[in-house]
Amino acid sequence: MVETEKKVMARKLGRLVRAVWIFNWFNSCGCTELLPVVSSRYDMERFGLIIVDNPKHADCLIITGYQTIKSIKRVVRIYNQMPDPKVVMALGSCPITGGMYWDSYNTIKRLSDYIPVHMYVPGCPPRPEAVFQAVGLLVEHVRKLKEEVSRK
Amino acid sequence: MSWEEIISEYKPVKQRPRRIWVNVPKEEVYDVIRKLREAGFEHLSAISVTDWLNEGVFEVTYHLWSYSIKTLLTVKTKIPRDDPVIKSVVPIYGMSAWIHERELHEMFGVVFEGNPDLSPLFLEDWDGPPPFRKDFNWRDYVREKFYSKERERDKAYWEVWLK
Amino acid sequence: MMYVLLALYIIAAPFIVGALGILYGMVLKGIDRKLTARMQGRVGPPLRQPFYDVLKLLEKECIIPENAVKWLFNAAPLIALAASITTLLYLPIGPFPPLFSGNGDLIVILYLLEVPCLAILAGGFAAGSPYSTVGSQREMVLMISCEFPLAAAIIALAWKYSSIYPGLKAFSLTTFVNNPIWNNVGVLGFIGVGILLIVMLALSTSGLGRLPFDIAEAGTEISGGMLVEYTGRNLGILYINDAVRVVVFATLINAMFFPYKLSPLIANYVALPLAASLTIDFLFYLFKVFLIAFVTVTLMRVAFPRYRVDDVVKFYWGIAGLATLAALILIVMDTFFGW
Amino acid sequence: MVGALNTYVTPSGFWNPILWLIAFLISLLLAYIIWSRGEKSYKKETEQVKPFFAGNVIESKERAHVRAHNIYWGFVEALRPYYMALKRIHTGDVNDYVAWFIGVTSFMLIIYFLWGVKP
Repeated sequence: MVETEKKVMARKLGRLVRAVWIFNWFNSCGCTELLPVVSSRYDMERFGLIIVDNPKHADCLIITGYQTIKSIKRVVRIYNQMPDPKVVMALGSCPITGGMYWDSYNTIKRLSDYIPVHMYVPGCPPRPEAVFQAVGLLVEHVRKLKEEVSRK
Repeated sequence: MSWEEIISEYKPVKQRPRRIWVNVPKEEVYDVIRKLREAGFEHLSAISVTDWLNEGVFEVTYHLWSYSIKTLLTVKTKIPRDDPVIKSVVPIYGMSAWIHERELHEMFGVVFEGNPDLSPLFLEDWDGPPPFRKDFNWRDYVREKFYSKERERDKAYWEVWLK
Repeated sequence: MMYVLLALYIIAAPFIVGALGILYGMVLKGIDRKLTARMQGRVGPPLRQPFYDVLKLLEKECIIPENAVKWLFNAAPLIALAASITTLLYLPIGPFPPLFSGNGDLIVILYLLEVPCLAILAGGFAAGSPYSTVGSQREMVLMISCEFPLAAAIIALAWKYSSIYPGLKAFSLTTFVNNPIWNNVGVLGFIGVGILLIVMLALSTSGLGRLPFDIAEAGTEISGGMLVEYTGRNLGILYINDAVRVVVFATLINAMFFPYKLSPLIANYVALPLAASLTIDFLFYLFKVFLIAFVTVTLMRVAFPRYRVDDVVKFYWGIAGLATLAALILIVMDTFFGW
Repeated sequence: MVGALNTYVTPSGFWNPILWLIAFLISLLLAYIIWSRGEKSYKKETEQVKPFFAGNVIESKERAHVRAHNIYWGFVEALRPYYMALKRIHTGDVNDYVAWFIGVTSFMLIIYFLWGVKP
């Protein structure tokens, strides 16, 4: 990466991390398991995360549950429609390796073959704490990036 | 013409107080269903197909329910497996029949004549044989389509399969 | 020389008032989100969250959809924010009279309240996406339905002033502020003005497009309504405009119904220099704006689900409309028969 | 120039349009300053500029247009008794309307002659 480009990316990600707006593509296990993340017990809003209702407002696309061949077309279109500094988080084992649908004829096996995935959160279903740890890792990565840029 | 007389000639089997099965030959099934519709069976709850591989036959079942008579009448008919063609009931029951027939066409390959649109419902751009058929070996299909021998990460799967 | 001063004043005024509106609006938005969370048993975001949101939005790509009318699509948020800031110029900020006190009355404010809605609506239509068109149509219905009680309430109060003080300008906010409405109404008038207050609070919720009446940006139904195609800095400007409008509506209601000052009360205990009394009044004004914003935005957002389009019309033309007419009759009886 | 700056005063209200316009333009400038600090670029010819349609594709611009024929559904639904009464009155043939017109005007004339303000 050219020096200035890295500095710009560090600044953009630095701002993104404090107010991540999530577009959720929750189906199958995601919807039932990931609601506590939003509700008052785990409350993701204390980190500035809110769920937005369309990809054009969102920065982070969370995909949980298996994707069929029909639905992955929509996922790719949704991913393309998101404005640029964007992050994709694959939750649960289904998007990572196909999960328990590894030998089903209708589901796709690896999400990363179709869209670039930045964070994998294993678990079938994934725990809410795992989601926060993933966001924590994103913050960690950005902090390291900023340090590296400021040191230069 | 009450519904008992309509199905009496086809020896109905009474499973339980409100469950009646009746086997109807392929040619007369359309007329029987139309008469049953007028006799009070307004609700087509489902159409399903069972694949009898060894007899080489598809068994198409129409589950009809009536609000007034409060009975579930299951009309069954057999069609040959190699060219599964049957008259569509969309003119009788309309859109509910259309959706069921569309799915059955996609999953079993049964052709419903007279159905306005038999396009795929769940499996978009599907290149394999109809998946619900008993002779469809889905393991091989998945292996070819999703897992390739060359890729490093798929080696583990191939060892499991070849063992 | 005088003109130079005048020109400087005119140029500086929007910046002062804009800064106040934007900063305090964002702080109010942060408090609103924190209180909503606390009321739902959640911890809630830090108070600085709206500033982080806007900073992030300014960093995002600003997508202009392909079949959009480019110039209108980009101009709509700017016009909306400009109109909101201009409205603040005509409103009394705490102890200070409106910066343009002699040059604009309630009718100008009434129209300036509608300009942001119209601008965003035009932007929604200009975006050319099905969701934003449906959202804009809903916003039109919302605006039509809440125009009637808003105008009726303001005219009712203005008529009251014109009948008590024939000399003063009826529609000028300074008359509203100098002689509060509650002091010179009888018993019936008191009830009438009380009804008008409740109607104005309900109107400010729909004017801001907040939860019970946010049919235009309904998140779950039409995924963002008019704001579907806005991203990046356009959305950031709309976010700021939304914050400023909270301050605008709260200041209007504060000026119309609660123009009281705290310093006279304290003055008879301890002698107050002018500066101290001004700051006390200003802080009291900020607190009143927070209270009004809390009632109209946070409470309504936590307590009510989203209404359907016809319920909104039924509420505003039915209940709020009749309530305003009843209040008008009560005020008329109060002035003529003096009960 | 100063003449234009005077405020138009009417018995109940007053307004100064030129000053209003200047203030509006300056606030527009303030909004533009904030707006210009944002990111300008976006990926022009990619999928990004397609209108959001829940992941599906809109074939043509005409399909993206939503007709406004049901925009007043809210009003008709909310004020149904009023609209039904209105519909009954609108019979469609002209002489009914003319009859209504004559009836109303004559009623107004009677009221005017009885209690109307003499010129």
